[in-house]
Amino acid sequence: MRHLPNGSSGDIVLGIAERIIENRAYLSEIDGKIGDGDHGVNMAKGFGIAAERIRGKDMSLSAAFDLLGTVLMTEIGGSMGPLYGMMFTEFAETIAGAAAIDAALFAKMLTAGLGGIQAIGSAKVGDKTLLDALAPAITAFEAAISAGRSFDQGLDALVIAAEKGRDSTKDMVAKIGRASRLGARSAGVLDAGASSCAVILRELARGTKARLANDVETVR
Amino acid sequence: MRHLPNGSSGDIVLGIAERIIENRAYLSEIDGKIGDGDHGVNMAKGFGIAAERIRGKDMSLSAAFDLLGTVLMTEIGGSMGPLYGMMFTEFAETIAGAAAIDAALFAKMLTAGLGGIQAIGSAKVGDKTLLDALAPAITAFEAAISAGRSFDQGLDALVIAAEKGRDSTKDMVAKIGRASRLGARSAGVLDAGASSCAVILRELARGTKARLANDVETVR
Amino acid sequence: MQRFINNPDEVVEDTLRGFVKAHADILGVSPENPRVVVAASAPIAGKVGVITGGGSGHEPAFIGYVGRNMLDAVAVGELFSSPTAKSFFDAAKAVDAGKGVVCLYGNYAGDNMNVKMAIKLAAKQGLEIATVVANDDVCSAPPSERGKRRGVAGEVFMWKCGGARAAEGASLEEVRATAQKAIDHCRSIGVGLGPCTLPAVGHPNFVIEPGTMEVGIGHHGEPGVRIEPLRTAAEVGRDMAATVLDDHDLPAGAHVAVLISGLGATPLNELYILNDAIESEIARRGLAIERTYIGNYFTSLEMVGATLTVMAVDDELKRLLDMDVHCPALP
Amino acid sequence: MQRFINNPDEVVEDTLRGFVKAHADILGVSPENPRVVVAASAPIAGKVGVITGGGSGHEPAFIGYVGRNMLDAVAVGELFSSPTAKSFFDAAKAVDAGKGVVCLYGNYAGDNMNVKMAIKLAAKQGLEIATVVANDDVCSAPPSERGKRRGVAGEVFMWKCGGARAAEGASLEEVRATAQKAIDHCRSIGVGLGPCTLPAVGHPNFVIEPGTMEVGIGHHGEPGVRIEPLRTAAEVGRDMAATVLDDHDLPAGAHVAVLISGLGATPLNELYILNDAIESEIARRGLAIERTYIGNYFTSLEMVGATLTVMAVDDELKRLLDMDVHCPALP
Ligand SMILES: Nc1ncnc2c1ncn2[C@@H]1O[C@H](COP(=O)(O)OP(=O)(O)O)[C@@H](O)[C@H]1O
Ligand SMILES: Nc1ncnc2c1ncn2[C@@H]1O[C@H](COP(=O)(O)OP(=O)(O)O)[C@@H](O)[C@H]1O
Ligand SMILES: [Mg+2]
Ligand SMILES: [Mg+2]
Ligand SMILES: [Mg+2]
Ligand SMILES: [Mg+2]
Repeated sequence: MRHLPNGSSGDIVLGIAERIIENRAYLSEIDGKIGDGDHGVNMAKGFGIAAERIRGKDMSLSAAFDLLGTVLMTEIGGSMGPLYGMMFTEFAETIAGAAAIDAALFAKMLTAGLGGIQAIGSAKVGDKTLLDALAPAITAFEAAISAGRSFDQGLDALVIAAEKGRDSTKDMVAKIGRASRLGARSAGVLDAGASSCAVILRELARGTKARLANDVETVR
Repeated sequence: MRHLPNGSSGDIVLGIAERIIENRAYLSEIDGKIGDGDHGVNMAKGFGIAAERIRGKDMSLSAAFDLLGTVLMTEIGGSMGPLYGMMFTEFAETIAGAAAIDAALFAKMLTAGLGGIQAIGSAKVGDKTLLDALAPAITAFEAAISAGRSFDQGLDALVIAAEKGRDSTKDMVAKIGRASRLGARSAGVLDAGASSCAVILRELARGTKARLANDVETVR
Repeated sequence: MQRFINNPDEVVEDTLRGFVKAHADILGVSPENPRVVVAASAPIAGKVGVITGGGSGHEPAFIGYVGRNMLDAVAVGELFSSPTAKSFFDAAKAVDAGKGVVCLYGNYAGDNMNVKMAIKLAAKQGLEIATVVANDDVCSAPPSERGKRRGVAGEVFMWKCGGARAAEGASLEEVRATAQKAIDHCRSIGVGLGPCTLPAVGHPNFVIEPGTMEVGIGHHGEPGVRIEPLRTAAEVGRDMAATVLDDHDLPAGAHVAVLISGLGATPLNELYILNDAIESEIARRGLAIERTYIGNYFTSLEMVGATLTVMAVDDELKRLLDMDVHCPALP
Repeated sequence: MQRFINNPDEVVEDTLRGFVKAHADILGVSPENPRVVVAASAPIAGKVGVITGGGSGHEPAFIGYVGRNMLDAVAVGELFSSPTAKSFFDAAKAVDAGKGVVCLYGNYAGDNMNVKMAIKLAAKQGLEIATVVANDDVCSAPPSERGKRRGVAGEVFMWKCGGARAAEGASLEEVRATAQKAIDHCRSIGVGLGPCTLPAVGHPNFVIEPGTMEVGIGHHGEPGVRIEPLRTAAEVGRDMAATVLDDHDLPAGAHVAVLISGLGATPLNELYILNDAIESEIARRGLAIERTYIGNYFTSLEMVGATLTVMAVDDELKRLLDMDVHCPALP
């Protein structure tokens, strides 16, 4: 079976940070339409700080996730600090002991991240938040794996569902957060958090696929 | 010699109050051009209160002056309260003991009023204030009397000089008070205080002339 | 923006620097975390630590309430944005004297999440953080959903009573219970006449048309229950008091404390004009006013408007209100 | 006008009513004159009476400084207009305990005239009123004509020190001399960023163009020494301090008290931002800051802007500043 080695895979987080920083202006612009226009700035600040501390360190993926999550939780504040902070520290805790992450553990990791977000925020799917990208992406990944598809194929399904989920937020009316102030006027624009979440998941999938290896046992 | 009986002449002050109240809007309008637009309101308030208390009381002129001056000083505040308040209480004190006011005592009364204003304010003639109506009016009255003119003729000279003095404020640059803020821009408009002073002096002269009687000794 | 600022992105840093310089006798910034303000006296042996935290832009809240017999520390967020979990945790750690710490804060999504995580961080180190969440703003949810209401200026009473109770040497649970009682006895309402501008954004973050007012507005411009034509202060004050007291439903004869706070750009004389009507309405309902606080106690940058808080006081709360304090924001 | 008012002609009455309701434990209106606010404690046997008075619209000045160890009474004028001579006299009469009364007021034409007349009225009744006239505003006249300068927020220090000296039981001449020393040791400057509107007039009574500021502005919008582009708070604060200290000319090592007051619509966090620069400049000149007061101490309706007052303090003034007070406006 295919797996993602934990050790030395910390650079996946560097890639995620790069994508977020590239999308800084875009994410703020989306947030500006129905929020306060700081989502890209908030995200780029936190992911940038984490990237500085990861670069050149040969970190495991779990260590890099933990570092990123901790930076978000301890240095960013607001709502995104705890929400994404919880997601990444839950990712880290789930895979911490494992040398290799197979599709099942990967699914468990994603689910733990989702649980972390829901434990701390109180949003539900359909509230026009990042959950609307994350939750269907996890469902799609799990469905692919239990249907017998490969880890690679599961990741492809993950990305497609995340982006479909992101797009679904366009017509939603925000039920939580700053945009909910606007009521019906919040419809017609993408959600900023769902957009950043789709960016994160696409790069996570790309980095994972690039590092997937065959299990020693399987090869033998 | 002609004289103004003190007793029962308090109604002269009623007449003055009527003229001031009639000119309420006009005086505020002038003040509004280079001041804060409240001169007519301030004046009408004080003179109105005094008139209420004088009406129907058969007061002496000295008592009525004292009442008006006291109302201004004690119930109006700002700058006009003390300035006109001093003028009228000085008028009252000067004539208080006299049964009859001849031209000499009338001149003394006016001069005491002027002195009261100058004792409390620090304006000089030419500063664009009510002094520019009052001071030349007194000078003209005294000049007429010492040139041997009658009390009546002195009063006519008083009114002419007061109004000429008032008009002279038009081209002056204010040196004191709120209008002095404007510097050169304060020229081109009459001074509000000089305008009210001219109104007061014209009515004082009219009321005095209407009551002038011949001295008992002189008639005999 | 006709304002005294430097770099719009550094308003919080600049404010804290000037604040600490002015009140160095009472408090300072934590050497470990520049976003934590700590009382010079803290930690005090035998005393429960009392902390709060929240977004900046509400000065003197939250930092101005640090001092003797009040708050021991405050976690400081960006303008209108929750402090980090770490700052809440560091604030707690800085003031813990072994009796535990109570965090008395307002009901906002970010604050709820960050405090929750701070509790987790603290628990790992064996430090217990109890919490009370203020939800005194009557217009932010119906009475049946009181738990959803925002915390506003009633927090000042919560801090005062909780801080005083801790100063009396009460246990963590006793301090928590008293602070909870204080905020349960508070009802508040805000009325907005003019918006405010986050300096980094550069334009007002909501609109109030001239000639109108927004009744029930929140401290960050959260929309109120209605926008109506601006009326006389007598009518506005009476309606503010009526809304708060209708929700409160106190028996005649009950004693209350009143707090009227400007939102940042409303002059004090207007708050007194409002108070005239507010106290009349309170008296008309047969309530006795123990004490009135009027000034800028909990603001929203340069927003024009005012909040009213009425707290029902029993003997305990009266005693705690009366205790001397030494903090920048309270007389 | 987005303001909390009723009848524009009754702003002063409405303010006083709400004010007295809020602070009935400390003060009340004189039964003989509705334009005189008297401390509940006054007159105090064996104590010199301490009064002031001035136009309204500067709240908490002047009324908020009535209380124990501060002012015994205040004569209240219309908005931006001197109280009557009678009100000054009635204030003095209400607080006289046979040791005489000192009137500590600001240098404005109307106030000078009305106080002068009040002294005459009092003398007739055998009551001695001594006076100190504040002229701390450095931009209102050159140093050679200090007597022409206006009184501004330095009056708060004059009242605090004079009130405390009287509370110590000093004689009329001693209280007068101490209050005179306090104001002689004060220098102030105001910077305006936005105008104010007298409600009865309905439009701003002067103009400050957006993007500019008026340096040296007075409390009623009296023009300053220059209009210049609005700069950073760091530059504005440094220049305010420099102007005041250049005029002051204190030896290095001198101790000072600092008072930064908002003009009505400037939020507290901006005053802290200014303070950062102000205290840096004061420290740069080798002066030691004893104590800093920051808040709305002396305002001008809803004017946007701030004033800085620096008072050089000797041991006596320090002792007097430190004395406890119980008045609405001071912590
Ligand atoms: N309770 C919540 N659960 C999940 N996501 C949330 C929640 N509240 C807000 N969000 C997400 O946060 C995004 C906004 O983030 P950001 O702009 O950084 O924070 P803020 O709203 O404090 O300015 C929203 O687009 C939404 O996706
Ligand atoms: N020191 C002074 N001496 C004499 N007259 C003065 C003095 N100061 C002001 N005035 C007069 O007062 C008038 C303005 O009065 P008013 O508008 O009632 O008071 P304010 O200026 O306080 O609004 C001016 O037009 C001027 O004639
Ligand atoms: Mg934000
Ligand atoms: Mg945002
Ligand atoms: Mg005028
Ligand atoms: Mg006037």
